[in-house]
Amino acid sequence: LETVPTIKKLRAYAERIRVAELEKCLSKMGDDLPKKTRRAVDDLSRGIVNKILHGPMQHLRCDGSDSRTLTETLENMHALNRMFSLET
Amino acid sequence: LETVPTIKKLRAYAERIRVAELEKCLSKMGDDLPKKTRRAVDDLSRGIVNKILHGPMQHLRCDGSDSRTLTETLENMHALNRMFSLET
Amino acid sequence: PKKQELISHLKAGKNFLRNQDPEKAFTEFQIALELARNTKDLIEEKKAARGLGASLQRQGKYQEAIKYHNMVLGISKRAGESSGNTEAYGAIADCYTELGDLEKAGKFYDKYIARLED
Amino acid sequence: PKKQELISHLKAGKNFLRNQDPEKAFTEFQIALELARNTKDLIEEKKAARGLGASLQRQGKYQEAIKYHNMVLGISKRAGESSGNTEAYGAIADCYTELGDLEKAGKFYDKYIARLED
Repeated sequence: LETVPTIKKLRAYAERIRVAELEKCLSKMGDDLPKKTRRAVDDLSRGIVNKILHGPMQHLRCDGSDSRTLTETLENMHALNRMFSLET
Repeated sequence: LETVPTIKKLRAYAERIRVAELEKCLSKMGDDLPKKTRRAVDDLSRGIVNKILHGPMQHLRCDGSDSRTLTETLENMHALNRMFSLET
Repeated sequence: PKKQELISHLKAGKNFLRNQDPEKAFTEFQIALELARNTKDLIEEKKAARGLGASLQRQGKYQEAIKYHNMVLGISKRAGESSGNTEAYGAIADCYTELGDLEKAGKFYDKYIARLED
Repeated sequence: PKKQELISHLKAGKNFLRNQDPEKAFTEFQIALELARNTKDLIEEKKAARGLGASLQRQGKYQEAIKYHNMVLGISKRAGESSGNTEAYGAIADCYTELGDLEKAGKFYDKYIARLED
């Protein structure tokens, strides 16, 4: 459960990147985009973020039933906090 | 230096995701895409991946001049190996 | 014409959200929700519900935000298509985290994580 | 017409790469490189060089691959625009990693990492 706030922060971190890059992309593509294109680009941005986050997110939610898993999960959390500066 | 192969594997991991999602996106967008659009979408996919990877990559390359940094860098490496299944 | 009005309110709501004005965004999404319901447009109804949830979340009204994110899940069920569900599960979990209910947050993050690979 | 021929060879090269046929890809990119040089088209020349590097890398010819990835960096300098450089630095580092020269690989990864935020 201690890892839950990290999940929230990591999600927010990635979402900021996704939105910023998506807006950059849309501004390059001009205004009258077909809806299909707009949708495909949005799906692309979500697909990449979600698939990259899947592993780390999963490893923040090991159920902690044995101690090794719990220790590892906390180590994963600390590493993610460091690598994405999630505590500042 | 022990972390160098992890950088390579993490890059390859993210690149596989990027290419797969990009191809999905392009196939949805149809054939006669304007070059500008094609380029914007490619940049989007690279932008998201690069910006997400920046933190972890940096934390695999701390120069290890003091022992705390080296220990942490190795912990980051182990966590990344676990979270992205990079050793299999 | 109805549809165009609906879409322009959704767009206005999104712009207010982007410009850090969640109160005004909420009003726009409320009008959009009403219009979408009148025209039985499930896809736009879902977008309005998501917008309402996001607007409340930005105002720190987490309990109410959860209601609207749950509405997204309900609309998906009725529409038989699950777009936006991953995000809704994540948002509900974020709200529970803010409310300090980490147990519930964890349960919703699990649903969220299970959908990340789709 | 020249330009179209050039582009079709680049496309063919990419397709061979995608279909795990790096030898055939190499040939296509070679022709493309030649055509790009004749027409002094730096942008397409860069794409051809990158393709050649990737083709050799897939064949395990890392030393030669580095040559072409370096060519990408050289073309960027001549053209005064750095698109593709991040990727080239990363690819060169990957090659050195494969060759067991972790010291050099680290140096190129540092250049790669420094550009990830641009």
